[in-house]
Amino acid sequence: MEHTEVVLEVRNLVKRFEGLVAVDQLNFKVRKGRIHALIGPNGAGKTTTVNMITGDNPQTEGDVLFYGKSISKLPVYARANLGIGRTFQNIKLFSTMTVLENLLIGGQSKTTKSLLKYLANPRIAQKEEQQLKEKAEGILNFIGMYQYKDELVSNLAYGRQKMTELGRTLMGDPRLILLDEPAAGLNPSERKEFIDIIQKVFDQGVDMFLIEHNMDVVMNLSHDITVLNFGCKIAEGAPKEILENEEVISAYLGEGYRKQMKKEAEQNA
Amino acid sequence: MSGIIVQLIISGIAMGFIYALVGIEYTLIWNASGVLNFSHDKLITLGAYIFGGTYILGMNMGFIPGIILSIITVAVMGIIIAKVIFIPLRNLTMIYTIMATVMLGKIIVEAIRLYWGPVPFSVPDFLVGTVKFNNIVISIANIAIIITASICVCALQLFLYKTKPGKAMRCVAQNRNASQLMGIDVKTVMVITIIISMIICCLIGILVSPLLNISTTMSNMIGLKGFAAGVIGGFGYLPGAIIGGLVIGIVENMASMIFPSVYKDIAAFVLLIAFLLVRPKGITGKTR
Amino acid sequence: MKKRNLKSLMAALLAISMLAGCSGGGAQTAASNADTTAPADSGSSAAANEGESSAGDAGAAEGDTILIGVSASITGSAPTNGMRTEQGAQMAVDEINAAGGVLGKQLELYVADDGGVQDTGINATNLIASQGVVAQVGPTLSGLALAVEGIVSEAQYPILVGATSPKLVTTIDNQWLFRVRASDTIQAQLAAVYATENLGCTKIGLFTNSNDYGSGARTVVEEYLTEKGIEFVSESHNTGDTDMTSQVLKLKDAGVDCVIVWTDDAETALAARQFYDLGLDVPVIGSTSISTPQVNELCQPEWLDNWYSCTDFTTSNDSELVQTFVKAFNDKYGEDPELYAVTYYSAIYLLKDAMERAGSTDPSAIRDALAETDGLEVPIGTYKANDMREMIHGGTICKMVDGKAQFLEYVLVED
Amino acid sequence: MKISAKNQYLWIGALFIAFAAVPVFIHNNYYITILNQMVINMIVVFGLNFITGLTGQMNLGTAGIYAIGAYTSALLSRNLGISPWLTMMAAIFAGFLLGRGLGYPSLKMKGVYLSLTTLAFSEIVRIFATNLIDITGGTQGLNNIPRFGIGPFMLDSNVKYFYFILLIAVIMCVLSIRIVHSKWGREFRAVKDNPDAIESLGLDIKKIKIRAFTLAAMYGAFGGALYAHFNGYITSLSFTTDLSINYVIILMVGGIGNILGNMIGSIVVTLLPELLRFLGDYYQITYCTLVLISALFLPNGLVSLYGKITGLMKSKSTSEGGES
Repeated sequence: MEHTEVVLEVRNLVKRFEGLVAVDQLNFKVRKGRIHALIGPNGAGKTTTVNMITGDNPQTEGDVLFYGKSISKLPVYARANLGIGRTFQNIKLFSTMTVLENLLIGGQSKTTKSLLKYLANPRIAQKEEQQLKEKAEGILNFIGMYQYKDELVSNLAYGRQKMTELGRTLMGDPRLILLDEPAAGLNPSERKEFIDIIQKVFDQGVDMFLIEHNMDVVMNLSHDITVLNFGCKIAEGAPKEILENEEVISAYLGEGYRKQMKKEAEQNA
Repeated sequence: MSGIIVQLIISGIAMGFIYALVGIEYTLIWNASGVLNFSHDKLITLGAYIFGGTYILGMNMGFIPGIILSIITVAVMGIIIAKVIFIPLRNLTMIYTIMATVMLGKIIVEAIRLYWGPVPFSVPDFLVGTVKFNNIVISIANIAIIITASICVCALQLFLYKTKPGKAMRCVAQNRNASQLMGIDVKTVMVITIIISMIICCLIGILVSPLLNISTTMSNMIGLKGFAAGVIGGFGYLPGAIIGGLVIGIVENMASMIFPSVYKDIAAFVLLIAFLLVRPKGITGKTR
Repeated sequence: MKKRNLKSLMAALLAISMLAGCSGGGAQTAASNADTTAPADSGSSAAANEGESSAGDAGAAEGDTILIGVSASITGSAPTNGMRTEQGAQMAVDEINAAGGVLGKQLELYVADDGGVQDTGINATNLIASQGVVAQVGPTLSGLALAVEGIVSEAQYPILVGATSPKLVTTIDNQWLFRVRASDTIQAQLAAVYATENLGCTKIGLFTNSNDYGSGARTVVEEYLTEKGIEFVSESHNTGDTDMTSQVLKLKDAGVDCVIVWTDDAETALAARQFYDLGLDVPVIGSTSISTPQVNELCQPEWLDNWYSCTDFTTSNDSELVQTFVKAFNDKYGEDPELYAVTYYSAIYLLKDAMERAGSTDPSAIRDALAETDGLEVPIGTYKANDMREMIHGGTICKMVDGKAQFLEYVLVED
Repeated sequence: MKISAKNQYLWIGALFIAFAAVPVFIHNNYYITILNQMVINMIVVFGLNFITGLTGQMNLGTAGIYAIGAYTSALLSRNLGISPWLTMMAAIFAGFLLGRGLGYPSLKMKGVYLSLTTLAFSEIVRIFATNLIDITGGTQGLNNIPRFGIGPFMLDSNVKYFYFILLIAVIMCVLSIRIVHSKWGREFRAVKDNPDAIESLGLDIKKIKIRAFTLAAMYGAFGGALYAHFNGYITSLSFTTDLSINYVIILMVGGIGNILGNMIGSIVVTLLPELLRFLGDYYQITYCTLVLISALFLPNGLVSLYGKITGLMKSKSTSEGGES
């Protein structure tokens, strides 16, 4: 595994909440061309880690580097503008707007900033809006949501809403997407569709970092896995290695899981 | 000169306790229902009118029975106001809650004007007089306020931490939805909170009446400064309101030594903005 | 279910009011005029000339009544004033009507609430103007008087205001505006003269409200004292202040031997208590507030031991005119009259006098007659119009005895 | 339930035409003055709609902003003799600075802080306006504020002034509509809808809020300036918290976040107390009760009745019209 460039690196990341240590001295690297998963039991500090990377809830100590540059002092929107997109564990869409509008907002951070310029020259605005719309429609086609573009988000099924959120993230041309429990709440067919789309996006050259409970999804998608328990990293490596790791099994997967996986592996072999 | 400063600090503390009580009274409702009660100053006025206008001057009662009956009256009104205004409001966004409480306040004022008439009055011989230590003067009404405020805070803390309804109130303050899921009857808790808040309002109204007299506009300024006290002390944190109130009381009196006295009212508002800018969690650094 | 019904009922109610708002056409004018006129009169011809009032010939309603507008702060922050204004004016009208009216016609009031704020005040006066009144009394707040004076000069009928700001004569020269109370200039000067000459004070403390009333007086007193070379210290407070400790202490610390207090009712009572509590034990000359019964009610008598008052009016004035008025007012309303009641009571009599002298109810004739008023005796004093259409030129000095104003003397100020 | 964007503009246009027609039928100065007040209120509320309506941040400082606009224009034109055209621009600029300056501390935080800061700010402005008597005239006010003209055509009557500000209101309304429909309007609505998601999309939520607040302050200051020149007289008595609240009431009664609603709100709230005067002593309490009822039972304002009444709007009109 002679790996390419490091996309994201966290160094000695610590997060304390009023004396409680949620994440302790965490280190890992996300490499280009690899899907990296972060797993662990509930309360292990996974979402806390994502929030430190995005800046929603910055670290107490340590550093976050994106393509080698420290971003740990930057506000959330600046990190997003560098190319870090995310989805949320509980969907955070603009529920009073349509799917298309949600996507448009996702893309408009890169358009004209000056309101005055816009008011003075409506043509610029129209052109920009048109371009944005075309881009959004392209993405909607890509994720198979085109027919829903004028639906109100709140009228959509949960799976469609998750997809909309991913589409909105894609509008910002991210280089890395942080997926917080992408499969949670989806039924098996929706889950499969979602995994396919994620794979498709990855194939377009967007790196992925995901938190997931569903081990099928993790094993299907990821190339590297980091395991957290009580805020500490207990293991790291390829999916196979992780499955063998005693500590991971006792802390997270449980004996039954290993047996099942072995059986499956033998069958596949 | 130093005599003046001591007197100003003492007077500042005395006023500070009024702001503190106001701060506590609206913080309670805020915690329980997420409604910023903009009618609170009018509820204070209402308390004073019920006590002075109806029970003392209207029915010639003694002060103690008058106070007790006033408290009972506002408690009953509290149930009505809670059911009619606050419970329907709890799920609406802030603009509606603020506007509805503002309108409630205006309705109360108009009702007072129509029922008791527009002429201000006072309750004769109620908490009149002063206590003097050397040159330092403090009025008996102020002492009553300081004692009442202290009792209120202690009683509230005991209530909140030691009793079952109190614990429920704290839960609701933390997270209303979760409390509901845990089987706490949020509506009942809100009614209890509003009753307690109304009783405190009534007490404030009664106790400031010797200082400010009873009129429809008596509590406008203390109402606004009470908001500032709450924020400066740490929004939503009860003991913080006392500290916030005292800070405002003392700072505004000190400011009047330096700037023309007419600008002293600004002190509270400047402090409010300054705290939001520098230390939004307030002096105590705690929020609920 | 029940709630739903209520909801739709309320919605419908609002919808109706909205539609009323939207329709905008001429029908609405008629409807609302009819509505607004209804409670004030019974079958008057007031609405006769609706729609043309802005054209300038507002007055002279031909019929058997004469309509007079009243702008009073019935709601808002000074509701007492509004109530007294209405009572005083109404009493005068009742008396005049009982005695046969004016020029054989009955008087009638059209009362509009000015709310003590500018927009409502402007609307109130516009509304009055559109009713075809021959004259208007009020508003009392100087700010409102300044805001509406343009309206009456356009509508061309005389307005009699109890506002006292010097600005009403120094910054405008409105032929239609008459002032029926003594200017702050007169009253405040009286206070300053009394403090320095009668009480012989040498270092005077000034404690004034920052509103139009207090600040107007402050300017006058400061000018007078500077001119006479008498030392003074100025302190102010805002309307609605709840604590005056720092101002009182500053005055006390400066060693003043007399304080002139110029502020409104609530603040006067507060000042009286705090002066007493904090031991500021010097003679105090207060504005008219301190001699009013409602403020006396708010004070313990011992607070007012060394207080004087410069006022327009006191019930303790033993002139027959005043005592008759006091008794009549007491019989009618069960309370002693105070300043606003007497001001507008007198103002109505002034209008009656002017109409009788003019022999007509034409607004410009009334105005001319008003401007020629000379020596009309009314409870508030003697009306005599000067060039600036000010009617009162003196004031009463009272001393507070047992918490009640005691008439000392009436002083005429030459201006 | 909702009015489609196209229908909404038809109504807005119709309302403006109706406005323009009123003085043809009514010459009564009372109603003309109320019309002027309505249109000025409308302009202010178009602005307030950005921050409180679309962005969902409660601004209780409109009176302070309005006062600063009014005093800026009044003082510059009255004392320095500068043309009111320029001084009104100065008032708008003052509003701009104010929006930036005040927006920063208060919009850093969520929730009630903006309400409290703006309330405090408004009180501070009022206390200064009351006490800086040499400059502002205090409660005795500033009079002789000049009216102005367009070239040789003086706006010397209330009717002429009305047409002038109606024209301005139309311009402000068109600007509002354009902003609401632009990506900025979308951002404003997004902040109200789900503030947690904005930043992860690369948008600075603070900047969006400050922009909305600045727009509100500019409209508000402009309204204040128009008011000062309309009345020719201003006093610090006018700029109380009640005034700020009145604007929020207009916003709420009409329909939050909806431009047609703003217009209807201005009409109803300005006119209603006047229409209720026939109730005599009870008119204020009736008015307040009606507003309270509308807060409790008509949270989407009077515009939402349109949908309810017709009941036939099957259009899946999206929120494109700026409805929230």
